[in-house]
Amino acid sequence: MPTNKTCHGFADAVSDIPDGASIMVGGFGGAGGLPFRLLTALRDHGARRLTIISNTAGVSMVTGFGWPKGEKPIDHSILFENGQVARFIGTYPVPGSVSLRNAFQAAFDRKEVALELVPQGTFVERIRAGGAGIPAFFTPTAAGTRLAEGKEVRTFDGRACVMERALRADFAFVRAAVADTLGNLMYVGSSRAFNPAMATAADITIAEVDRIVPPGKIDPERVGTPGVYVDRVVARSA
Amino acid sequence: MPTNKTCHGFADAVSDIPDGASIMVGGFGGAGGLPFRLLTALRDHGARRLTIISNTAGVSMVTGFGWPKGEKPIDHSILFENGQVARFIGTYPVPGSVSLRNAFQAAFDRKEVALELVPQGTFVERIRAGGAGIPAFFTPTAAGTRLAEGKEVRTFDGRACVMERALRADFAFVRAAVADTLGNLMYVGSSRAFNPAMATAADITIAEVDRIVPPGKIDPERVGTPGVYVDRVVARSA
Amino acid sequence: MSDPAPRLDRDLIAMRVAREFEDGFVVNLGIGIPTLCSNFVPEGVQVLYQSESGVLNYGPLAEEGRGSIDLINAGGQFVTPNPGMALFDSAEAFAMIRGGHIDVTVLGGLQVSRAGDLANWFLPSRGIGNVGGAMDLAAGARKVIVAMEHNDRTGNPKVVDQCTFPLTGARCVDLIVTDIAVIEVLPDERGLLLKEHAPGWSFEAVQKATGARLERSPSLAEFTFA
Amino acid sequence: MSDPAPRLDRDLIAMRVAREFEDGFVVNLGIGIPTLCSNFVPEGVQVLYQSESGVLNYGPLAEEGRGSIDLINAGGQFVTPNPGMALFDSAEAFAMIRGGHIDVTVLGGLQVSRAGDLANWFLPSRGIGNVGGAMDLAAGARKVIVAMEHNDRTGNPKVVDQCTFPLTGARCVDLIVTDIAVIEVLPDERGLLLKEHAPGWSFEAVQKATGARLERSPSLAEFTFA
Repeated sequence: MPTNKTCHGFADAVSDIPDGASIMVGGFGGAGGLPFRLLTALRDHGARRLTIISNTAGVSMVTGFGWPKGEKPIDHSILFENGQVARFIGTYPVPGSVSLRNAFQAAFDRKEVALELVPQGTFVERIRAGGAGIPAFFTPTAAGTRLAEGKEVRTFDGRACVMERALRADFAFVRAAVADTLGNLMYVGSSRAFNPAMATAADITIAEVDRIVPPGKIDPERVGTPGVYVDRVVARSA
Repeated sequence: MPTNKTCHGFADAVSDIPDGASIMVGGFGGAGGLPFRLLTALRDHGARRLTIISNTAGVSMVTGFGWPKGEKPIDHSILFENGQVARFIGTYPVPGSVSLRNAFQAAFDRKEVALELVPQGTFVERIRAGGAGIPAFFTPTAAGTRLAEGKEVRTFDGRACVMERALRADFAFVRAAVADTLGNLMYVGSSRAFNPAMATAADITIAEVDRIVPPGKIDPERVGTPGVYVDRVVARSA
Repeated sequence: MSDPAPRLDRDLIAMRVAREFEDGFVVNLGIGIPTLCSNFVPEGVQVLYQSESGVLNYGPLAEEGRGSIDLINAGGQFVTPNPGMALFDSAEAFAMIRGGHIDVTVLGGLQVSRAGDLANWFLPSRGIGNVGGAMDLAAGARKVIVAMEHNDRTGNPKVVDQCTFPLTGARCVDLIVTDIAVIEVLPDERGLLLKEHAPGWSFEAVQKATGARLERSPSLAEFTFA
Repeated sequence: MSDPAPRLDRDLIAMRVAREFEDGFVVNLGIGIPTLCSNFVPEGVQVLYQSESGVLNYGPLAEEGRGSIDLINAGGQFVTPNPGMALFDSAEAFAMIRGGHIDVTVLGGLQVSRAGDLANWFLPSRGIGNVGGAMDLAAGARKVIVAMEHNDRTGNPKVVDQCTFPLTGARCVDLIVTDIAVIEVLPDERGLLLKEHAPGWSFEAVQKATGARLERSPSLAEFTFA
């Protein structure tokens, strides 16, 4: 792995993503922690039949979730609108309000996209496991529900638990405040969310940051994702 | 749980530990991250037939591991010397050099103490699982070795993996640099080690810190163990 | 079937729920009525709010236009820091939830069964559901309180013998607070205990509005809020 | 059996191992000969050292009396920070190791078998072993190099047909570097390939000192250090 991971421009950062790739997208769902410049570059790049793995399938463009009033949200919806997604794995695909429809819902209704719904804690634990060399684990979450159907269930200490498998992707898009050229990432506030776990669980991890600094400029105590997990860093300010 | 978790004095902090208790002890093995004032208080308290869960069984008193030259190391050995331990679960029970004997080895040779040896990564993952509501997981580590004997083995993606169970304790002794009165802990450097995982996996977690500050004095970005996991904090400076 | 007296509004449901909070409790509030609970925490009780978004001990909502995109709750609202706040990632947020470190979660409900099964994530008429953190909270929180209307818009009971909607969790609910009743779910499927009813209501009136058999608490009383 | 020429010392073993490091590699060094490798990293190659103690990209050992108890490697030695260092807890340290994020680990060995099994944690004569992170490194690192003497103190071969000591990992070793040989463990139990021998040694002399059948590399040569 090169010791300078800086990538010049978002188009470059995503240029080798092939049709059929699986891509994790970080963030909780709002503006904070969402690598939307990478999403935009991927839309422009045009790769198709993608599997998108993310908490939401893009609800903020119709709800404003986690975006400041007055700003125009951008989210995963741009990929669904553009017909690039074949499969979505996540926890919160549609807006909370039944009266609002997002681009995922429209694509789903047209049967363009398959959905794998996962409880949020199981979702992030599967991703962490994917990065941590744990092929499978048991969790009490979802036992006795339809999200456990077809899965092995075993009782531990009197409690039914579901066996869940690790989740990995070809690419991860993560968002942090600052990167150094070695790929160390510093996060701010609740914008950590799924980013640190996803950074560990992809073959190629690409980080969208506000700025890139030389090694030594991020306090070692504040590194949220050690550089070993990160392949490319690209700055919004570049 | 009270909102002020300050405990006045180390003797107080350990006074309710009964005979037969299981106790996790944080740190990697050296002076950094080791709650040796709590160990000393436990020695003075005198509870017996303890299960000690820790990376080492106390090697620094005979090797100087992780202690500055000129300082006199204190470690788990004081409990083994005092005949308080019936069982040890850990990864590195004895000094690396065959020619050195620690108190654990002496107690083991006298058949006073049983040993459960666990690979270090499996050890911390079992503890994390114990705090995270994961009853069991699979790991490739130790497959095909004697440390996997008697354990379920299953193949995932062509690789033999061992099923490991979560590990919890009645008490955890952890060491951090600073605590606030809500129990938030801030760590420094490699003194994190096993402390953050252990803090999550005990019924009662007791943190030994340099100083206790009011809420708001620790940068929220620097909280290594959120206060929800911590029951008591006790300061060396008190 | 006509009601013997008015039903409580959402604020009063939230107010009654908040009486269950004890000093130092770590609380996770779902979206909807549960969110309102934070407005009614009793005097002298300090509650630490936890959110799936990776925050422990956040404060009130930020004033309009003053929030930060980097500090949201699980509903996507901008919140403010409390002194002693802690930030962490989603893996840690759910380790906390699933690991039993949350004292109370308050969730909305579509149905709760006699055994304490909860259905709250999937409305069959929509065809797609959001599960979010609900299943983890239902499985992991020490105490699960469901705050909801007692009946749906067409009058059907939401406290039922068996849930007909897909479950969020089996045997997970401890307490149900509705606009007419406070019902304890007795452990080991020993049934539902009516503990409080709204002013002007009676055991019989609440039973009539309910889809499962209720036991009468020996200390059955009107809702208390303080 | 007498040696045809001197054996290499520990520094030279470490120097040969360090030639396997490529620019940007993340490397975890075990205790003993492996630790010495950091002294011999080739010019122009930047290696990032990872330690089970929760550090990535630490620098040289601290000068006597100037170390901090809060910055140690897995051997308990005080190290110094490099620019771009990262700190984390043990759960993360081993997620990194087990998850395949370490390019190379260099471990000591008691025995390595023809199939690449490694035994290095348990000396039966002692009765107690330290396992530490060895099993996780053996299972998780992308490339496992064993650096050891070719024969034990009584002359018994340490490269053997089958390990008689308890295993650290099965089929995990990629490369063996000893004081007389560099041996590649071919995948899928296709045997051991002698690639280099110490100056003055021959294929036959190394084979004689070895407890398993060796294949001769077509490009068999003397040790190269630069």
